[in-house]
Amino acid sequence: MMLFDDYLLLALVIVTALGAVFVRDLFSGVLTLAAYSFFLALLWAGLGAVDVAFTEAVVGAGLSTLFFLVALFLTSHQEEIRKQFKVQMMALGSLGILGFLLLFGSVDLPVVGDPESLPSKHVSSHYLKKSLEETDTPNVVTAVLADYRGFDTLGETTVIFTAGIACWMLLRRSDDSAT
Amino acid sequence: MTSSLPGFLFAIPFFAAVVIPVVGFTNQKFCRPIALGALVSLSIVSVIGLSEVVSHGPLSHEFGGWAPPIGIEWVVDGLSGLLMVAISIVSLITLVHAGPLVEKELPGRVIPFYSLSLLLVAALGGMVLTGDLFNLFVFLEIGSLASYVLVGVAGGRSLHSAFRYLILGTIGASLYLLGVGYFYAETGTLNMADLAQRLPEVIDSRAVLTGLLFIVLGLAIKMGLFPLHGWLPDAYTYAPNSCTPLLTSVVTKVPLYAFVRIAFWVFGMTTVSTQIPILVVLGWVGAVAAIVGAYLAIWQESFKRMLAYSSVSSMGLFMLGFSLGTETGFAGGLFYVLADTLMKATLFGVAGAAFYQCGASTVTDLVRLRENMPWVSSALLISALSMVGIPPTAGFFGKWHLVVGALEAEKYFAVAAILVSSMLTALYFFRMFQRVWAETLPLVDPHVLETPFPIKMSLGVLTFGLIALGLGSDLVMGLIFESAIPKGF
Amino acid sequence: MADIVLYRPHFVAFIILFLLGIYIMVVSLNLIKKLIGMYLMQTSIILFFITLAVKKDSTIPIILSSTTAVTPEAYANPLPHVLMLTAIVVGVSTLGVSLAMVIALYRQYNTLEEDQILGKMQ
Amino acid sequence: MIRPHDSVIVHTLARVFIPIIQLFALYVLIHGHDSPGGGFQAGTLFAASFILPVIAFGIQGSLTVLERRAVILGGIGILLFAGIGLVPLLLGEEFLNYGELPIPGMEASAKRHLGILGIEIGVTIAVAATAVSIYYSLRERGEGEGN
Repeated sequence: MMLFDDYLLLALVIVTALGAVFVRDLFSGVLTLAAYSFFLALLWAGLGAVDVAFTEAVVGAGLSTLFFLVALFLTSHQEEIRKQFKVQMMALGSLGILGFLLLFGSVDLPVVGDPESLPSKHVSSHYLKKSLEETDTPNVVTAVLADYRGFDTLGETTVIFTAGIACWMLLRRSDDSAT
Repeated sequence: MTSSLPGFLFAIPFFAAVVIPVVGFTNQKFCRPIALGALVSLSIVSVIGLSEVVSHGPLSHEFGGWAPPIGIEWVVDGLSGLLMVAISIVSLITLVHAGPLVEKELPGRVIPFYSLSLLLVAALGGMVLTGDLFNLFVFLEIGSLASYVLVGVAGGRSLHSAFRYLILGTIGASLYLLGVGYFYAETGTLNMADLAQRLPEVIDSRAVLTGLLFIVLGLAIKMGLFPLHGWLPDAYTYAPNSCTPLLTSVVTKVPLYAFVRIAFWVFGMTTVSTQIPILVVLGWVGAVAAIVGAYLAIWQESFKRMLAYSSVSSMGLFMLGFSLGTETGFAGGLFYVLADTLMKATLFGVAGAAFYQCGASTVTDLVRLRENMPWVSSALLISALSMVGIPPTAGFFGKWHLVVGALEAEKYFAVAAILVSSMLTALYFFRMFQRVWAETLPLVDPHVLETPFPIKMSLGVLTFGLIALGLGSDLVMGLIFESAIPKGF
Repeated sequence: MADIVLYRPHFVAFIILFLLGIYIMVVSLNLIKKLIGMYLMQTSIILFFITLAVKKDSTIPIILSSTTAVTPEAYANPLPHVLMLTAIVVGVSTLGVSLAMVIALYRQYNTLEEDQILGKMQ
Repeated sequence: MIRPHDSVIVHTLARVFIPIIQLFALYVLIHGHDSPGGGFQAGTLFAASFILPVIAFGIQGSLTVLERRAVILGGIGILLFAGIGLVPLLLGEEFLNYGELPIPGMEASAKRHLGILGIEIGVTIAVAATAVSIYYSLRERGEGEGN
């Protein structure tokens, strides 16, 4: 899996991420973010996570971008240009600590692609071996999502429902006379 | 022992929360009875659950019928049962209290208010009862989304503070998720009990250390532990009065519970005090938080902001208690969590009632309570005595056990921190009462409303609860010692 | 250090995206920019989890033949995929709520810059 | 502000794409068992098929009551999901244990297969309706402004 196209996609992902952050025009930023999502979806398809890639393409690149664009249409497009760019030392310092922790911990993480690593063996091998027999579902991701960890999925659907109620509560004022 | 009871602990508030908007669509009047009915039955079921735990040991529920490392399980044991009882009862009382306020403050948004409050209760229950790290993250996010919106719904400053809360809260949740990822990478499991068995083999791994640090950091943001409490004062000050009692009494306690569960049950006492000594650090952080929070509270003019800083101080005391490393300290910390849940619900309830009736929001304004609102001012008096730690209120016994625990552990800085923070607390409440009772009344507004019955009743019940918890502290401490203490002390 | 860059390119990308996201969330004064940072941070964590699921020479976790015994080494680990499906949905829900807050703030203060909002509050 | 686009190309393409998207969403939903996809993806695609005409043609008149309260349909989707899970709990088994659903003459694995399909339908309804509702909430303007 450690192919050339992985490096290429990772580079593209980082470049688009930087672009989305440093473009002044927020429209361009959001559209660059959509491109970023698509590159991520490609990356994940390449890494074998087809369901995640599909969801990222549909939800990340589609729905999130749509929400961003609607918000931009209703507000303003342009980020304020500030003369003096202040570097926040506190923020940079805490980022340095975080980055150090990430690098410090990374040494003992399993190597990418190692089939003998613990996450690939313990619980997940049960899912791979048994899901067809126990749930009659060839797509193991669906079996785990909807059955073995179906309760998480109920929680996840509830998260979206909570967001729906939340947006209703925050933004709709004039119409709530359903008595 | 497997049981279907934890399943009902999830199903009751969840179904009520989803049914409320569907039913409220036809008639808005149904919302409040459904919400209160659900919380009453939730309280009854959780009390039954706790009594079952005391008599028969922990109850577990395997969702989907899959045994733990494969599926997700919920566990009611002494600690989670106790917290579940506290959450369900306190949220019931605070929603009773919110009834008159919400119709005045949030007209036209009654349906989403009740729905979100119940989703919040369901999520807090889920975080308390779950035995799975990722499931905890999902419920953390449901609860967080609900509380961001309940903070921000009043618009203006409240909305801005809610946005900051959202940004910091999302960083906290992401750090937590990242920590879970590190644990998963090292052990291949997400179940807490399974993780507790597998962690000792890889405890020297740097990834486990980093993962634990990320989880503690993420949860510390969520619980508003000093110095990561940046979102807390504004959010508590500007949140609508109908939401603050629920938000301030339970929402920050549950991430604290998650930390306690991970540190003492998944890692175990010996690991977090010797191999990865985070307890030492957190003890000092707690001591500083207790003093600094109380000190900052003295200088606040707004009553709710003063209470917000006193929450920062209380969070420091809990952390101090849990990190003492003795049974008494742990039990005292837990008892103080329960007491503080009641105290914060009472105090913010008083703040809401005062603003509702006579527009009082600053400490000086509280003078108007004196003549017109005997219920509200006596609730204020008793909860303030409890905050300071005067017997026979619950706050006194909480602090007493904390001090005893600190003396047993021979950690004199902790004793000093508890005493100093109590003195500072006494100072700001004394200053408040001096203004309320010693100053002359500016002008009595004859048009002050009669305190609505739900507010009177809920404040009365909370105040009674504070004294009852104090008088029955031996019983509760016995329960804690018997079934809610982790192994390894 | 050099080892990490050479052998763990995904991890390096994850660190860059994660830190960039948090930095923008905390430091940027534009509310939409903050949310772009939030999106980067959330997706970077997904990247971290997905790399845990990779196995060399494996295929996607869909088991087509029911007769032969399944060798887990031949399929990618499905569990992180499931967790990250949840995380993506959680992310988009948080984004929806936060954009609703941004729109509501814009209605009241007519700006997306945090310092100007704070100024108008005084 | 968002206005309906008056280009012929946009209108025609929108008319062509809406049924295709819905058909694809159904395919994704039903084939979630043995190919990538499932409730969330299908729900988002359905939501897209309802949002696309709003972008292309604009909203005719004001929103209908149902459009304002699409989130209720989301609630019904979740109730379908959780209701399937509640049946085994009321029968004394575990929440969401589809293997114990009271369907006579079926093996546990077949029941689980069916249960997965059922909850995926619930998820699809919930996600589609809620996403549409969030979209409407976001684009609705403040009081008095109307559309």
